[in-house]
Amino acid sequence: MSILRNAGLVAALLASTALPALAQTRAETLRHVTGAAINTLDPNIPGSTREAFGLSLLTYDRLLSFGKKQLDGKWVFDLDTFKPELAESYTVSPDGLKITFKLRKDAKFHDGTPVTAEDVKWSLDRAVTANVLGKGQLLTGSLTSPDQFKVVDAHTFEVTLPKPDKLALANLAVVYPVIFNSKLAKSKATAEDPWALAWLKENTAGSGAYIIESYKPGETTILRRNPDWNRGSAEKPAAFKRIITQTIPEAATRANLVEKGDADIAIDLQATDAADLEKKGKLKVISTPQYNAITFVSFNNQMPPFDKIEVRKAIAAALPYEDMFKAALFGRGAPLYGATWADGQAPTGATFPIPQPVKTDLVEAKKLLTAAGFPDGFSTTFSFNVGQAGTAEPMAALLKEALAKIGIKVDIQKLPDAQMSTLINEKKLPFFTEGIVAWLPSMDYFYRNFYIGPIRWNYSSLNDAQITEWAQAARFEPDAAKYAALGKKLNTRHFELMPQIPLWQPSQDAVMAPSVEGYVYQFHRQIDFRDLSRK
Amino acid sequence: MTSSTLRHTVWILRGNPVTAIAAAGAFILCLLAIIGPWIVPFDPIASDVANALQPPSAKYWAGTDQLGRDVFSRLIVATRLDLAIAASAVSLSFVLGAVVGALCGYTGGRLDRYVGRFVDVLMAFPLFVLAMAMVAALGNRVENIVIATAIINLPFYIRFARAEVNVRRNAGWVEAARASGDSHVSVVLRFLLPNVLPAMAVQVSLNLGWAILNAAGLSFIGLGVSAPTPEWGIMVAEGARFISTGKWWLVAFPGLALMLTVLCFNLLGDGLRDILDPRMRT
Amino acid sequence: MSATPDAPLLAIEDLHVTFSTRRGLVEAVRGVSFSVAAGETLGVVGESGSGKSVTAFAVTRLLDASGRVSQGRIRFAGEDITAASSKQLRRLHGAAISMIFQNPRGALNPIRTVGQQIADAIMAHESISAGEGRARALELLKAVLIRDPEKRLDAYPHELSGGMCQRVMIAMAIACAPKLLIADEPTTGLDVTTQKTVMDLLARITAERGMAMILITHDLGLASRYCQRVCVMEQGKVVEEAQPLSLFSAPQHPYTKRLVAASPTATSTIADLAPEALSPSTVSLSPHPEEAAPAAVSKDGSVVSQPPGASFETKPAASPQDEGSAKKPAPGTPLLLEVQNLVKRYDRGVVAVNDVSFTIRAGESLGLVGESGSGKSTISRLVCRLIDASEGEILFDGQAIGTLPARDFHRSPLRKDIQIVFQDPTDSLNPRFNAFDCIAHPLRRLLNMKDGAALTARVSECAERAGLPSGLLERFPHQLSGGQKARVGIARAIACRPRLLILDEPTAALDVSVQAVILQLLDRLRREDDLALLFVSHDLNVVRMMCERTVVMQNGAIVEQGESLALFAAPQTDYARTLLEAVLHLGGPTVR
Amino acid sequence: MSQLSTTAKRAGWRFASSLPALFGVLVFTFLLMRVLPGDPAVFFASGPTAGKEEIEMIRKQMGLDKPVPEQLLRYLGDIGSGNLGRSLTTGQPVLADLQSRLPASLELTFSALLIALLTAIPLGVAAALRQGSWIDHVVRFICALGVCVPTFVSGLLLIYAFYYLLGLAPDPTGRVDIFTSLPPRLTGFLLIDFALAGDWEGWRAAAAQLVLPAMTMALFVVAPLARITRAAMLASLGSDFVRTARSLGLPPAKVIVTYALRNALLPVLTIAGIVFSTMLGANVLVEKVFSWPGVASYALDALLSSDYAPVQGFVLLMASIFVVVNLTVDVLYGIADPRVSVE
Repeated sequence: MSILRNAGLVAALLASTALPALAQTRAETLRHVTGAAINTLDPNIPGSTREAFGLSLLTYDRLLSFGKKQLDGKWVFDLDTFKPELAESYTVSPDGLKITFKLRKDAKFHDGTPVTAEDVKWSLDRAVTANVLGKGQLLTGSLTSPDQFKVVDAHTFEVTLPKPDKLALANLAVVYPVIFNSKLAKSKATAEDPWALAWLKENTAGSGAYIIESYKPGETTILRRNPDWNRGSAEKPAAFKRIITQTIPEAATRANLVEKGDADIAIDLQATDAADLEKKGKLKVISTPQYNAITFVSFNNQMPPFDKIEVRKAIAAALPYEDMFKAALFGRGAPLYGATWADGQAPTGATFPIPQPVKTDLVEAKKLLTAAGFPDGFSTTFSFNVGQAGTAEPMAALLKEALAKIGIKVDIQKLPDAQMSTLINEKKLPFFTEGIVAWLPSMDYFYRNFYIGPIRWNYSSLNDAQITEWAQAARFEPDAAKYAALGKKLNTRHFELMPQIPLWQPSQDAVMAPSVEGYVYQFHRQIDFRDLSRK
Repeated sequence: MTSSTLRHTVWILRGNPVTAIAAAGAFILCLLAIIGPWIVPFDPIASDVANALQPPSAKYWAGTDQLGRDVFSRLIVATRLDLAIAASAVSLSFVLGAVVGALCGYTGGRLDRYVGRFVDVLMAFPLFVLAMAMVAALGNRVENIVIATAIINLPFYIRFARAEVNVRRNAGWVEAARASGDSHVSVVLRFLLPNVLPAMAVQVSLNLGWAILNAAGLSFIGLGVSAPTPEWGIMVAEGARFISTGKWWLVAFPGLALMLTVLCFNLLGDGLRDILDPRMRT
Repeated sequence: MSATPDAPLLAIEDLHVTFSTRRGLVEAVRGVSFSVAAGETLGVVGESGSGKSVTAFAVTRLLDASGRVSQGRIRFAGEDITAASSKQLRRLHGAAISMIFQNPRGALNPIRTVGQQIADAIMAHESISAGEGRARALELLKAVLIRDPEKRLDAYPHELSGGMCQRVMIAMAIACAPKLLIADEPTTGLDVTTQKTVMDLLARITAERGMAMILITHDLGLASRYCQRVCVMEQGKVVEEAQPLSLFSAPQHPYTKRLVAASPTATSTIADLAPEALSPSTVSLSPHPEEAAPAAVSKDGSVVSQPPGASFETKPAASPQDEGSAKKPAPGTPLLLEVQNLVKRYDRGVVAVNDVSFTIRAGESLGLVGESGSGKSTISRLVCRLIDASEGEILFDGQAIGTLPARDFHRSPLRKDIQIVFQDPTDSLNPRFNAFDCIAHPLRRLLNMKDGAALTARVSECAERAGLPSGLLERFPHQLSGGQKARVGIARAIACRPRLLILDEPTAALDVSVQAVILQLLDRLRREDDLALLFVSHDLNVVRMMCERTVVMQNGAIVEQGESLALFAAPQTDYARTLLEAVLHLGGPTVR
Repeated sequence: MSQLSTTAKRAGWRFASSLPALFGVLVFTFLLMRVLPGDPAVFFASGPTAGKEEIEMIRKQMGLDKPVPEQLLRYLGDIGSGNLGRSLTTGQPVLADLQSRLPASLELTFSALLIALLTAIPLGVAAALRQGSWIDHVVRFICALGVCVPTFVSGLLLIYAFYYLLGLAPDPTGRVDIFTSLPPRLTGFLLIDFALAGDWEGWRAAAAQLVLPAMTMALFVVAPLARITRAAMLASLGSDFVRTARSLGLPPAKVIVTYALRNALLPVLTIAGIVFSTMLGANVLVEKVFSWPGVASYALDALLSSDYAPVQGFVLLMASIFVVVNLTVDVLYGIADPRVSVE
């Protein structure tokens, strides 16, 4: 009986998906296809997908958003400049400990309630207090406690930092600290769920550029433009009246859809399709190397035989980088191999990653392997996850072939994604390929999050006192030159230890109708539809 | 096989060219599985990225793949693995299913009820998802693909053997065997099983093709054999990625190989049925 | 062309029917000619493979796709229908010529009510409404004397007994008042009592409606009782045609003679049946073209194989009775088998055997008769210890053998003493064993004989005693004829020299001529080995010949038992009387 | 009347006797899911500092910190109260997900089965009527061909040909063109809902979307259906009652349809039932290839991310449907074949 009743309720909930007036013309609608699903409307919920993050920036506003810069002629987000979003302006105190935001007075939530400092306070408190994803992220910008957030007046808001932190502002521009309509949210909160996690997961209470019109997880999400939103670049609402995001699991089908003009934009096509579409020249293909990402071959530095530095270097000298890059990515990306470092020192320290001086040299590889005590090689397994099979499979085949030449016998293991994450977390994989992304791609952020400590993201299980020390020091180093000097030492040390072999930064291939303009590569590797317009 | 059975077989094959062709095809496949690695023009594993994604030509009869490997050579070499997977999966479920099914069919009673329940449970599963889950749980290695395929096949064999034995359990020769001093077990193993095996052989042949497809399906969703081992299912799955860019040979040739093999075994199964049970056809 | 008054209704001239098989063309009917006058009943008698049914199907052109009329003419009502189109034939079928088949239940559509089926038959030839069809169907059901016809109208075939199904079949066949009814073994498979009522009904209906009938049967008794004229067919040819009385009292053709002799009558003895079979080296009669090499039968082998000097008429009627009394065990002979209050219950409370007790002395032969469902086969399996009894006791040689469960009885030392011969010779041989292995199997299992000269010799000996030429030992069951298979089954059963042989309808599936030799064989073996027999049969004549004492069963219980001769001469119970009355005897009065 | 009631009794008995199987499926799936080496908590912990704490938090939230038997009991308890858990991949309650996706799968499977039956029965009958002729061989060949192409290949090829090259089919993006407004959801079956709403344009749009995936699925099951039809038809054409019907001069059409075919359809019905439940669960790949928002592709995604609840829910759903389909077949069989009710 209860099953039936529940079923009835659910059916009623789902019944109202009919699109009302289709007055908008096709030109004012943007149809986006993607392979993945949006699984929550609140980006803070553990388990949120990237597509859910993408959506949240359309339905919610933050205090700030990242600026943009051109990198090799392509627009990408800029970690160092900010655009006000709900904030009209902000000031940082000279000691760097206090940030004061002036809020827009005309900003309203979707239900018409004005946005106030109270809402900001509630939202940021939630991000650092509740059991949400924001907590872990914001502490990388020294934002850890509600005490740091103060309402000065209805439209003034103050953030206090224990130490000047270069990433504090940047952290306020990521997806977690979006501003909720606190009155609405609080009305949905319960004693067990004071932060209305459950309600916000399936409802929005934002002030963003788009309003959710229909949401079918794993199928379609339709967004309607919020006509009152004016936080965009030209102080006017977003260009498209309607955004349709559809989940199309088969990549080849997505390519067909875009090519036929049935879809306007896709960013997760296979490299081969993107290359093909670019060659055909009918569509606009914007390929941006993901400059905040790395694809690498990683060793478990604690697990024999990869605890031997010579073994790691031998493998680095044996990999057929060019072939791998061509076969896996069709050359679509920025290589991180084949550099020449003048004196064995990293040429720069201001950024990470930088191209590494590795190249294929089998003689050297064999020599190193012998030095490591494995003149006849050894056997190991190389793992990658099913989700990345498209690029990882050819890469692994080449790797296996190349390592066989220096006597290392490799078994290739293709693991379902969940299994791979578990094994990585338990540090049980000796040798594998993965990709990492940093939302806030500063040099120290990479080192701190991916090469230190017993955390999941320390793929190589690197445990090096110097890297730890220098990375922590760099975090709070205000002086750019000193920061770069630390970075140079870190980069050099990192290469010497060779905990992983960085391979490349794959391109994000945004394939879109020629009429679509304004695409910017964003930190969360999603499309910010507010940037887009049609010619 | 007695000479008269042989003569009968020849007679059937002559009157049934389709089966003859299928039998020849199956023979060629087995031959390829054995000698394949020695006759292929290229190393099926060795990459040659410079020659990646070449369309079929005089040099590369079926074109090259993403890593510049010769698709034709890979197809030939894959025969062994594909046939091995299918054959071992099917024979595993065949042997288990025949013995268990025969015992159930003969004794009836409690064993039959318990096994029947077990079979019910298995049958109620969405079988492909069950295979997926098992491969995911056990790890996607060849032996696990074989086990998963065997398990999802098992109910059919149990039921088949059970039914076949059940109709014969009251046959005069079964009672005669018991009157001649055979125990129940010996009646099942020495009398009933040999008699139901031919009918089951038909099932095996039909099932071989299905097992190959099943393995291919698992490959398609990423739970198949690992690269770079050549295997048709993986080749089709990989090739499917290139359909939209018109690199048809990557999917067409492995698809064709898969198709012809399955077709071969299906037609052979049909033909076997004719040979064993002439009443089914003229 | 219209029929002239005195022209026969159906005339068949030199009919040849060939089938294309994988061994090439086989001629099943080889020049058959006969005719049927309007209103006449013609019997066509023959053993299996004689071509009698093929002839019938050729007349109605309902042959399998592989068969065709290769020569000859068929005229119906003066019209040549040999080359009739399927459209013409359809007009004839049902309306002018109807057929009735063996296995009535299978001949009816299982998922259509009998009323609908009868209406279908009418509506195929007359345009009437569904309501009228139903009314006519009801009339017809009444005409075939079905009880509760209104209710039966909506019944499905499976809800009716075999006899009732045959009545429905008759109703359908006569629905459009055809002039000719072809009844192909209409009562085979029915119980004797049902057989009689169905045949009586057919005879009455054809007489009342002036229909001609061709009765195709293997049963001489049936033909003699219901037909005005009888054709005997053998090997696709008519060998003799005559009035039943003269045919059976004075058969002319050797085959007819043999057939008549082989058919058990109320007075015949074992020795009467087939004298040549007394010689153990005789190969079984094998009239079936599929079963024996065509060369052997082509020169009318049955006559040739008859030993010179043996004639049917000279068999004294008294001698078997002397033999019978001679083989009767002396009163003091110990009891070999004692069955006490045997009960067998199945699931859902079905009682197959209810409180049955009887005894068999060493060397004695006990007959067990009853109609289908009387529990006689269950008893044979109980006594053979293939299944366990629910209650009661079986003593063999004074030992209770019921204590060891049937599951384990194969280990009992008594296993070899109790053997069984099954009803269907085909079904009783493992298709994957050749004759040698079939016979050797119990020797290997029960006497632990190893392969070698001794085993080979023993198997050959058994085969020889069973009349199976040793040349056939290498053959597989499907390469043997029915009679040969029966011999293999018997050889297997006697291989271990049992003391009690259970015969479960050993000849029910055999042609009469084969039955005759098999019965003689069994009788001889019994005397040679001093075997006790439990002879289970539905054929009263056979039981009377074979057994000193007889037990009559009905519905799982014993109705009557006693000395065979006495029981058959003067049955004490109504049931036994009914059974006996239903038995058809050769040369009896013709019903018309 | 009595036939109906015995059929109902039989169905009831069958249902009751299938409950243990359902329970077995439930427990077996649960245990199988626990054996999966992937830890969902790890998979879904995606914060930049996804340390032990965060993972533990998710584990606790999912109840994975409890011993397996306790988890099983809780799970059974939940199912008893109609709660199938929540999917991590879609973030929705599994029941709601299944509810919204099942009609899509059912509609697809029904259409595919219909196409398959409409193709297979005539083919099978034709092959049986002309046994041994070229028609028979062609049918046999077509059937063999259908089963030997993996569905994901035939699906992709159909899309490539009919959508990409020829432009005949609409874009393979789900159940209905995104710009078509949906009818009010009454049954969840779009074809029915559109028809009820009287929106024939929408109906055509939905039907157009359905054709390719349904054909892909049908292609694969035509073979067993045609084969059984042929065999059953041969058996019933060779049966005594067809001979009887012929001997009575019944018109050929009546003999073939009323006598032979109706009897031949009985085994086809049984096989169709099996085919239906197999299709529903086994055509994961078709749903995936056509972006069909059905239950199978949902379960597949969940399985690959070790998302237990949807997989468990899906398997339970499939098993229940299997039971229901069997029951339906039983009941239909009981109605179609009067002999059954007696056994």
